[in-house]
Amino acid sequence: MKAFAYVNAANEKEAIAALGPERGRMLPLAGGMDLLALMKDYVAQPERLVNVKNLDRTVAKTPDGGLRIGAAVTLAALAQHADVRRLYPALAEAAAEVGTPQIRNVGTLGGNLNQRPRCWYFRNEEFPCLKKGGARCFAVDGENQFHAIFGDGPCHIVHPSSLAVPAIALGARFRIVGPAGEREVTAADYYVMPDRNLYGETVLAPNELLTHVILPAPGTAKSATYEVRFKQSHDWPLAMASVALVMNGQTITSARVVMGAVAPVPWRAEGAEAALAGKRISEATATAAADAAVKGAKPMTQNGYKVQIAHTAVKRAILKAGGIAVV
Amino acid sequence: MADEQNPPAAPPPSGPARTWPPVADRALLGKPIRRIDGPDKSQGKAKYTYDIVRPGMLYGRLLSSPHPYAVVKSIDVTPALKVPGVKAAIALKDPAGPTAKIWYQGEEVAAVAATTEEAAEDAVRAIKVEYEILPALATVEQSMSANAPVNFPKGNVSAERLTLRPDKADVEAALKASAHIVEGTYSTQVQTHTSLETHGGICEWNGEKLTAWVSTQAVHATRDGLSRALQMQQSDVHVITDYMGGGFGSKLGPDVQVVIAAKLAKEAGAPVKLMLTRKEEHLITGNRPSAYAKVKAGVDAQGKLTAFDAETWGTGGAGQGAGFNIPYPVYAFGVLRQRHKDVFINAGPQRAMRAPGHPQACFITEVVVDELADRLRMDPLELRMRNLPPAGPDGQDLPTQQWRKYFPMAADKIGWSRRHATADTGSGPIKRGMGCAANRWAGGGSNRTRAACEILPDGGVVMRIGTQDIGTGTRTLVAMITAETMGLPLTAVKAAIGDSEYPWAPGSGGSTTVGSISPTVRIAAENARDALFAKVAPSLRVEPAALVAKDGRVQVKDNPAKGMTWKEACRLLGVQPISADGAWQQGLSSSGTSGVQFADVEVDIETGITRVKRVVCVQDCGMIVDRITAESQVYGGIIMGIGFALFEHRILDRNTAKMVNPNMEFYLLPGMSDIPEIDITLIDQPERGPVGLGEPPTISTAAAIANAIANATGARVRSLPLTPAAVLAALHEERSGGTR
Amino acid sequence: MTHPTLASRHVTPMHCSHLRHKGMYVTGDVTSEPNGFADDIDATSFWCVCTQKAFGPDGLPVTLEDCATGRSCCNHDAAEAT
Amino acid sequence: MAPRKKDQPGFSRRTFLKTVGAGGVAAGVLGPKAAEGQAVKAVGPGAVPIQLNINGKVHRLEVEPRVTLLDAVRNRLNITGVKRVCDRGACGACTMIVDGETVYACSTLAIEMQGKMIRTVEGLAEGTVLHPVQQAFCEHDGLMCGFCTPGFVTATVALLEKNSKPTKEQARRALDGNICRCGTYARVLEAALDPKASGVRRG
Repeated sequence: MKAFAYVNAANEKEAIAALGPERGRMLPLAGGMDLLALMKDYVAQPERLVNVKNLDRTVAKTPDGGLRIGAAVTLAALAQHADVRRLYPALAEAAAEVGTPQIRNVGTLGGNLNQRPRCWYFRNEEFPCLKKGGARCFAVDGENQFHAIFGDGPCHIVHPSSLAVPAIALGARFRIVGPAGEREVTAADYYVMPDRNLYGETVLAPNELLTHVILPAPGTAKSATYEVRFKQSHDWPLAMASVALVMNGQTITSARVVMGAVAPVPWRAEGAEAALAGKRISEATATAAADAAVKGAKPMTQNGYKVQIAHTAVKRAILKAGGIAVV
Repeated sequence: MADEQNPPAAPPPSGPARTWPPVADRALLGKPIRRIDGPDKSQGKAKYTYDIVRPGMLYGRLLSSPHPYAVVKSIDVTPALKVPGVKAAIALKDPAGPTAKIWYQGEEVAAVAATTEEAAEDAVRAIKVEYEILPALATVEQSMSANAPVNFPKGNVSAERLTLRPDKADVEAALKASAHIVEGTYSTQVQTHTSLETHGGICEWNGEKLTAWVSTQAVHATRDGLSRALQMQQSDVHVITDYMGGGFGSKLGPDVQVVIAAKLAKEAGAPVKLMLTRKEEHLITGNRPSAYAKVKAGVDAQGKLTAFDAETWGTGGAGQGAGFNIPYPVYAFGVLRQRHKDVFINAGPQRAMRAPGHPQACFITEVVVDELADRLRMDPLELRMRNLPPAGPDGQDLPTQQWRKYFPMAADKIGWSRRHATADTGSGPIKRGMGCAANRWAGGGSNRTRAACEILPDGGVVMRIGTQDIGTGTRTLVAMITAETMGLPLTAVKAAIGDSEYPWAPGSGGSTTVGSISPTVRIAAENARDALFAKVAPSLRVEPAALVAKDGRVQVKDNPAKGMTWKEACRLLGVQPISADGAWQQGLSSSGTSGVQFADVEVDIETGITRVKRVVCVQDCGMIVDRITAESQVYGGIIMGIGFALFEHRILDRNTAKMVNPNMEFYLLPGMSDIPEIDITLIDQPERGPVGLGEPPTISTAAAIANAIANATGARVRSLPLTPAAVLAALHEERSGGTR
Repeated sequence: MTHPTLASRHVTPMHCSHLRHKGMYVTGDVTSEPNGFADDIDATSFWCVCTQKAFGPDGLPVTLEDCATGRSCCNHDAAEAT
Repeated sequence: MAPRKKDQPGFSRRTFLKTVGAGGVAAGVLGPKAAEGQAVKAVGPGAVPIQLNINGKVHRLEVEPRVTLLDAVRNRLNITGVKRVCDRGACGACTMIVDGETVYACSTLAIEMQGKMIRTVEGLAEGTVLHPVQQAFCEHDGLMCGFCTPGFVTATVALLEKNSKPTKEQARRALDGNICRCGTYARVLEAALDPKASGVRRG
């Protein structure tokens, strides 16, 4: 990797001061699992890294009964945290499935939510793809078996964050700090399609930091995440789904259904949500919702199989949330 | 030991008849003996090539071509020399000469040596290279298409090679006469070796003499290669490979990078370590070629395989050797014909990879056999049993062809009687199924193998042999055989290997190491021991032939009380040790193995994901030397077979021929949670002597898994790897009219 | 069918003395080649001992057919030919 | 996980502290314009003196910020038990234990590891006595070529220090971050599940 200067930020202020407005020149470093690999492959060539691991890594209860989680919390800590597991199983389940034990030990919540795409064209220096300022997306007529089935391009990455999916399903808000102060955006609004930000995947400015994830009280919501992975040991999901089902007794009053690894952003399936409202959780309901979720999928030349897998992920996440045994 | 694969071609050299000790007398051989280098390896003390640091050593780095097909127009290394810490920078392509062309991505263009790896990396990136980029061929389809550019001097496709058995057989007629025909196209992917220790070495000059620490599976081949490539005397080259981190067929010489390290070391006047990056490893150090086959095969109504006709092709990248023979020679088809072509593409050339040609041929053949059984509505195991090669004249199967015995053993272990006749019709998306396949391998050894044994006056024993341990346990085997022969504990013996200054032994390839070194070490040890007996006999007033070495003593065979400890015996040597040589002789090893594997899988038909639950394996390997390391070989072969079956796939971008997954993240390798329960039965054939075992267990795993998937789902996948996409596509096809 | 085939990788004095394949470093001259049909398998990887790759000093592919009399870089060292 | 000290040992402030911008270190709540004028303490990109506590011994070395923990340990300190294989956090051959947790040393910067207790495979045995996990690997043949072994041993030690009686499933999951190409997984799992391996030793 290219040489860089290093800043060990003690707090948010120092971190923000050390970052700059120009994209890619100064980058925050959390667990480093994603960033250092990008740098070794010369896809990222920052002049300065700013360590943000010293920022808040606590999980605190909010007055309304939710949680406020520091972005520097590790994935392992998140997956094991008793409150997270109890209140937000969808998030804990997703965290437990990320990468490997070594990755979860250092990888952070913020790092996972902000990681760059795993698209093999993006991550390979030798392909000057759209996202790197090039003229075309190599996946279109290339090797797109793991690429998006929703979203219509022009860049066909799938968003790599497994935690963004439950974050949106659970109605999380992200606290962002920057030179101008702090702001909050919903998790759903945080991620943007390539037509809005081709060179990044979020609304975060280069000199801003995501510092906290704020989860509302779950109320009567049942949540679950189901991830479909080929290699069981260590692999990226072929598709995944997180659902949060607000219950009134046995009836779903409202639902959030979000799919991962299917589009450049975590993909909200509003059709599925509509299909669930007013229903009881059952195989039939889950299947109908899954049908609605993948309606409108536009697979590329080699990834048609992902439609079926996304369908399965949605169906099983719903059943899992309902406590119904899935395979 | 005269079997069909190892006839007594030459009379044995004169000398005492050589034998292994009777089974009942063996203290070590055939027992489960722990690897002697386990403690060093598990403590991180074992120094691999990658770990070696020499005084003043520099780090070398290649500049590899990013383009799969190009001409180098100019190279300017001077910017590299300006990077602080850089001591040498050399161009490796001559833009004005015949080597200006780049044939595949990753080909070496220039190289540097610097005081740190970081500086070396900065320096290679500072080198300026101008390329004329040419349209690369990325797939066999592209290369074979009529309007493809002709990128290779003799065309993109080799001449057709015809095999017809028996000669002048009428294959069409035999197919026509068959009761059932299976017709389909089958394929396997390109797999890379992915040795954990990348290729490379350290070169250190002392005047005109070169010492090279190389990660190789052939120290003598490496000496040959370095001396020829650098135009030196072989005697001036010293190759050392104390420990090495995997080769699987890809490390049979110094390779370009070690030659480059030697050149850099000369230029810089300091030792240079050049280890390939993981990406380079995937790109340039070889691979298992792909295989494609358009097959038409028949069977008669009684379940006799009648005919097998195949048009085949495959690619070994920019190199030849993508051949494989179908039908895989386990089952006897009446007539057979294969027409094969190698197809060239702009990708790294193939190299021998763990049973070259075999897993491909086995997969295609065993799947076809299963499909023929489906047509017949016959148990596929039954069809296999009916078509095994006929027994010999004595009514017995050859020791190298024991499938008739092994199939039922393995079937019993896996519970074949519980197998669904057709697809799993149970409720729920998880379908269970079983499949099987057979393997064979020759093994053998080199009669040129030599070893040298010393018995030291203090009782120490050193066995020197220029073999190398590539993870198979060779060091342990050398020590075991020596210790067994001397009647000593394993710890009393030093096994000195991995050095080109030791007596010649072959490269570790073709599963021949055990067949080469076991007889040789045994003979060297016996020669040394007998020389000691000759020294000791007078003081015991017996003939040397009356002595045995046992339990740490040298004693009279019929009167064990009469004797002395090993150390006392050695003290009689005075100050001069015994030195004895050993030369390979026939009769202590043989060749030819056979085995079968059964797989029990679960397929999730809603995701297409296959999980292998259990693999049962029955395998022979002649006389088992070390039961633990032998079993480990089988585990390893099966696990690599699981990788081949499900995960591993070198993926080239179809438009540029650049590899999109030259890493260990998207080049998927099985990990702990992907490993099934593995049940191994090793058949000991002590009368045959050792036979190599590295390759056979990896041959049939993918075929067994593919057949199990079809049994579980009723859908047939005819291509590897068996990805969710492939399984779902087959299921879809089955639902809409059938995969058969 | 060990190191795939004698027939397909038989190096003769007509061939370049710099031609290499794995079998040359692995098999001896007494042990026989195995059986029948499998001998024809053409899975042999050849390389040039001078370049240590599958392309010769002339920049062209190393093959059993090409690395023989007639090629510009072909070397016949009587002492080496076997 | 304890919060890290702000001033890590090893930074030679006199030599390497560069102050960018004006003003001192401001305290207090981050306001709209607070970041402006903030002091930024940057080190590098040249070599920086650092200290690493490895297996209980403090090593002083100078490395550029870009040097990973793995490369610092292997290339600067000649501690070579941990291997470089994938160099991208996908194979586990470089696994070390840092403050009790396994990490991929190839994907961790050395400069960030100051003040932490780093354990490598070399720190497990006591003199000539193998760590029980190492002993179990030898007994069960959980090693072949041995290149993945130090990483696997280290990952297994970390597992057993937290959970001395793992189930088969727990052991598998804990070792999913390591790749073995020779295919010793079955034996590694046997070793990890051997009651003797979980012994009594604690780092």
